[in-house]
Amino acid sequence: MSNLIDDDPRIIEFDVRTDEMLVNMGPQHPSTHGVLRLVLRTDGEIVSETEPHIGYLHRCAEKIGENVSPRQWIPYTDRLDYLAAMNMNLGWALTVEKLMRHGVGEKARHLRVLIAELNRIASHLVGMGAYGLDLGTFSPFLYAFREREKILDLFEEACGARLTYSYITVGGATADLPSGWLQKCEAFLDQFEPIIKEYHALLTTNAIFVKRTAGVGVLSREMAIDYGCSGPVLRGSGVDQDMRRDGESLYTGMYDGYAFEVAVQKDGRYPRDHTYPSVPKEVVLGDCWHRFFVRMLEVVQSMDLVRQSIDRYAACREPLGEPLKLAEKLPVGDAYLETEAPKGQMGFYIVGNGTSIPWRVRARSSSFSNLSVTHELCRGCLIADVPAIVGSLDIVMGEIDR
Amino acid sequence: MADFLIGLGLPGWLAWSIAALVAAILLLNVIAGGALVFIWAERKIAARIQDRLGPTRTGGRFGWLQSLADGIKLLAKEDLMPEGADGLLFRLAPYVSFCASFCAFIALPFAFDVVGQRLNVGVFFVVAVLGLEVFGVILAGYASASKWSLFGAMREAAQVVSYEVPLGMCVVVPVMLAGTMDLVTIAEKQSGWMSNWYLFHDPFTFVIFWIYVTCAVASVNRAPFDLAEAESELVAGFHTEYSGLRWSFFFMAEYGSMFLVSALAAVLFLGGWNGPVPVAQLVGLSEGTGDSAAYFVRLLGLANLIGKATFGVLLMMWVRWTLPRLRIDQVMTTCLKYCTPIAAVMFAGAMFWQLFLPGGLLPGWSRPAGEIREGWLEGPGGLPATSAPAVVRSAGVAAAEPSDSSGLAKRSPR
Amino acid sequence: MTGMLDMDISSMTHVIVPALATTALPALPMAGINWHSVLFLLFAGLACGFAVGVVAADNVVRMALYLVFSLGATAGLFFLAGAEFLGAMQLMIYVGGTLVLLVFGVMLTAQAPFVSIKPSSSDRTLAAVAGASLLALLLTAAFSVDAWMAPGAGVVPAPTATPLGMALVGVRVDTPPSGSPSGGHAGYMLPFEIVSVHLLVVLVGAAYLARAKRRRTPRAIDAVASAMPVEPAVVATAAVVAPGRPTGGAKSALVGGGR
Amino acid sequence: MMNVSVAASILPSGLPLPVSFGMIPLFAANPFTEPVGVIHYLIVGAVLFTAGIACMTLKRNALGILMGIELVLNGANINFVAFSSSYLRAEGAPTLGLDGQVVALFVILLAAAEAAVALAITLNFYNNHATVDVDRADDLKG
Repeated sequence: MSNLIDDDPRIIEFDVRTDEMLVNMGPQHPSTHGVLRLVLRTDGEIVSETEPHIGYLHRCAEKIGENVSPRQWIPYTDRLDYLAAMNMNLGWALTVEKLMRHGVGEKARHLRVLIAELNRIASHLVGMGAYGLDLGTFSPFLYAFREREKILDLFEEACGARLTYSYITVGGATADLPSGWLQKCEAFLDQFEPIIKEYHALLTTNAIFVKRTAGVGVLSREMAIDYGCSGPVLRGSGVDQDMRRDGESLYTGMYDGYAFEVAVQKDGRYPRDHTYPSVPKEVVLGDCWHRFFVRMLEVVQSMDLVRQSIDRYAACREPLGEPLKLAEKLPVGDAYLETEAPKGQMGFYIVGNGTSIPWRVRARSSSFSNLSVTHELCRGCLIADVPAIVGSLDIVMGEIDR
Repeated sequence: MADFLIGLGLPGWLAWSIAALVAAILLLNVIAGGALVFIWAERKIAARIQDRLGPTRTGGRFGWLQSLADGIKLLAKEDLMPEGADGLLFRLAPYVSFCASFCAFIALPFAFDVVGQRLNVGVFFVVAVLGLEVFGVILAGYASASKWSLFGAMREAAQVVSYEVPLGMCVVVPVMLAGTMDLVTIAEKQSGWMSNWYLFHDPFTFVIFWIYVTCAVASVNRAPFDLAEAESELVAGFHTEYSGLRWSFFFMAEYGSMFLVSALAAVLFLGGWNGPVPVAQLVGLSEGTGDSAAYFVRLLGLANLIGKATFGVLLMMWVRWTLPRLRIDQVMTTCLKYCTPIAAVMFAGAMFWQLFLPGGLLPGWSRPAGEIREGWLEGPGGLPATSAPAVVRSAGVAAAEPSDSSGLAKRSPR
Repeated sequence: MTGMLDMDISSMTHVIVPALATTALPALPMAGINWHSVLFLLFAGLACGFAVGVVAADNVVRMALYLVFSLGATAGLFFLAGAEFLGAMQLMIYVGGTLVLLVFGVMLTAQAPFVSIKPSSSDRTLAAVAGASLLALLLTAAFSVDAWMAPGAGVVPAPTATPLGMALVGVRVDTPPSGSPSGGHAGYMLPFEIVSVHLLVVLVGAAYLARAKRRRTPRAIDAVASAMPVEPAVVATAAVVAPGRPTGGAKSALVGGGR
Repeated sequence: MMNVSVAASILPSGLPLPVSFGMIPLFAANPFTEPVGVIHYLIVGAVLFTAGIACMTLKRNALGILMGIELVLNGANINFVAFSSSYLRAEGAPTLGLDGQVVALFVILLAAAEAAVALAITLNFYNNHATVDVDRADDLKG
């Protein structure tokens, strides 16, 4: 009898069909990072359509960029990706220096690598802690913030601020590192090394965490490239691409002489997986777990980079270069440079017209394109998976809404 | 109690009603006091797990007045009701779920004779009433007129109803071992050394205990199974719209049933009021007599049971702050694909163990397992041999020795 | 207060009288108030009151709630009559199982227009007359037999859990042996097995039946659902409004987010 | 008992009643002290049964009818329990004994099965016709 029903094309058979509902998740939802509003079309528990609504955090940063000189725009770059402000400053500073063809001394170069990688560690720690929150466990969040506080203390000593630093400016940095800072940074790295294993025990190899993330929100290589994803989201899908190695010569020049491998799974193996727990078997390349694991690898990678930059920075004797003058005239022309921010490729574009005020300023946000993937990933998943997927993309609304 | 009041010259019925009310108030205070302590304990344990201090300012160094502060805050908070809410159901829901968890405390034996009401169907009654808590949740979810709370309510209802199946199976094993559903008799049978506890009776019961713990955590909606108030997805599940006193009733119901479920585990598997070492028997005191020594022994028994139940609750808190949350379908698969089959196999195993190895492997298990099944059948092996006409206690005789299987109570080694 | 609360006070004092647990109380209640009768009145009042409530209520969710309290009070009546295993069974299977199933059904179908379908007043009077006459018929029948009129003798019933269990597996322990191995009345082994198999078959059938098998031609509800763009600028018609109250949360969510 | 008096007034006085209602000895005395007999349970059972029948006739919502059925079954259960309890009967009066309770047990079990099937039908009906109003279920009408 049952095959009669199956053969009859007119009858579609599936579970009890409740009525479709339009459900609002956000903008004040506790799990979306910042003010993101997701409109979900759900049928019972199954999500059939996701539409992110953004713009709640828009502050016209780029329009203001057309009224202030490049150095005065540095504080606005802090507030784009407020979790990795140093990397944003670095991106803007490099773009302006590219426009003005103004080189930077060795000491400033190594200082910039040191500070940028330290800020990447802090940003990934927040990403890891908040992701634990999305999946329901509260403790990793506090462990992550405990370590991040120590990094913020170091930054506070260096530039006086804990979140929006405006430390790296066009032509170097506002001030040199205080004496004894390098030893403190070294001490932090030494005590941070063993703690990474705690995070793996808490989350990466936790059976329930693996169950909630393995095979959820699988982003294929082609879709990742098509949607312009970048950073850990791209590398989580197995695409071997890192701006610090594949970027423009001006940016990769900062990193020459540094030994580092891109944290991506090549032919089934991660570069440094000997010190890391093995990849669980039910994990699929490109799912939430891999994006999380890539971020954890990058934290260790950044620690190596910081150690190397400390040695090189200490070796340079000459004083730090003077930053650009406020009223410096900008040459006519434009410049666009992409850097590897913790969330992905952060591009800055400037058009000079001979005066000291740029004619046009534009920031290309990595989280913006990463967020565009949510509809593809959340289709057909359960409501409980939506925060898991959005959390694994690690988006920051400041950067998206600018 | 009632005789004491009759002695004071109160009319009979007034004495009895006062005695009943005093017993009810005492039980209510078990939940209220428990909730007070557990709120404070949860904050402290969560703090310790997260490498911080927890409340330290309210009431002295350890912040033990924190629960009182919470209580006052909840009392002072305004009881909001959403505009589209269904008035009657919205107000009724917290009381329904609180009554359900309070109701089950009646049959729980705290010490030898310290029990609200000695029910012959004690275990069955407790499990039945625990199932009623789901009504409060469904009503709350439906009445607060918001999609999110409805999601939370439907999820929780599905979870609690489906976890009752394995919970029921796990509860039946100790009932089978003791031969009766009367909680007091089950606890009495586990008196003596720790080896007499049903936990160590046979390997199957040991596994059943851990399945019971899982299902209990799930049916009380705690830790990895707390779908209903999954902050990350459903804001706060079914009690999103509640605030103030109504919300605290849901809170009390949760802590009440947490304590109840772990106390039930203590009675069924961990020997109820019998401590690991039978101090009272070694010293020669007995619970049966009415003198002050018996009072002290019962107090010791009370401490034992509350200690075990508190250990269970602390275990739930510890699990809550370390593990992430499971998804609704994973919760269902763990129930249907793991808990229920394993419980069924272990139940069958315990049954055959009871049949073929009544004496058990442990030498300490002296009692002949073919106990009198509540005094109904006195066949040779105790098991109702179908061939030999079973000598039956006629209904009349039973009337004289009413409900408790006193045959057992008096003979147990005291 | 809710039926549940009264029930727990009752189950505290109800068995004091019939079960005579520990204290040596005389079988019959002491002079003065007969607690068994007081509690019976309480539960009977609750059961009948909420049963009439079920008939009177229009909102289907309230009907379900009143039914829960009515059957809860009935469980209390079972306890009072000494059938404590049956009372616990009623609580667990009937109220905790069947009615939860019913409430699930109510939740799934309680869309706004169907929550309270008011019967016309003529139906109400017709039902009232039919009900009253049926009740009168039953009561006359009940009063006609004198044996039933006598008040209870207060013979304390023995605990029923184990005898019931034994009866279900075929060994009648509660009636005096009359030679036959099963002791007089036949046990209930066969019906017990038949009911268990029956339950399995019915539930599997119900699960299969509940799976929605719909025709390819879309229903009215599909047309509206698919026509509506995800951007909720257009207020959806009632058919697709989320389950819940006709007004309140669901509607505001659809009428544009920024409000 | 309210219903009894209502019934008495509605019935045309001319009808030869088998028994006059004035003869109710039950609650002449103080209801709180008289022990409870079988008749009290029968009254409650009758009221529940009647409420069930009225609910089934009155409700247009399929689930309302289902609730009516539940009430009817419970009315029957109460009678079974009343006759099986030795506490309610006079000394030595023949009681149903355990059989009454076993039958009530089977009623509860089968009511669960019946409710499951009825709900499945209702949901199926709801999914196919987008309504649970039984008055609109007239596809088979001529």
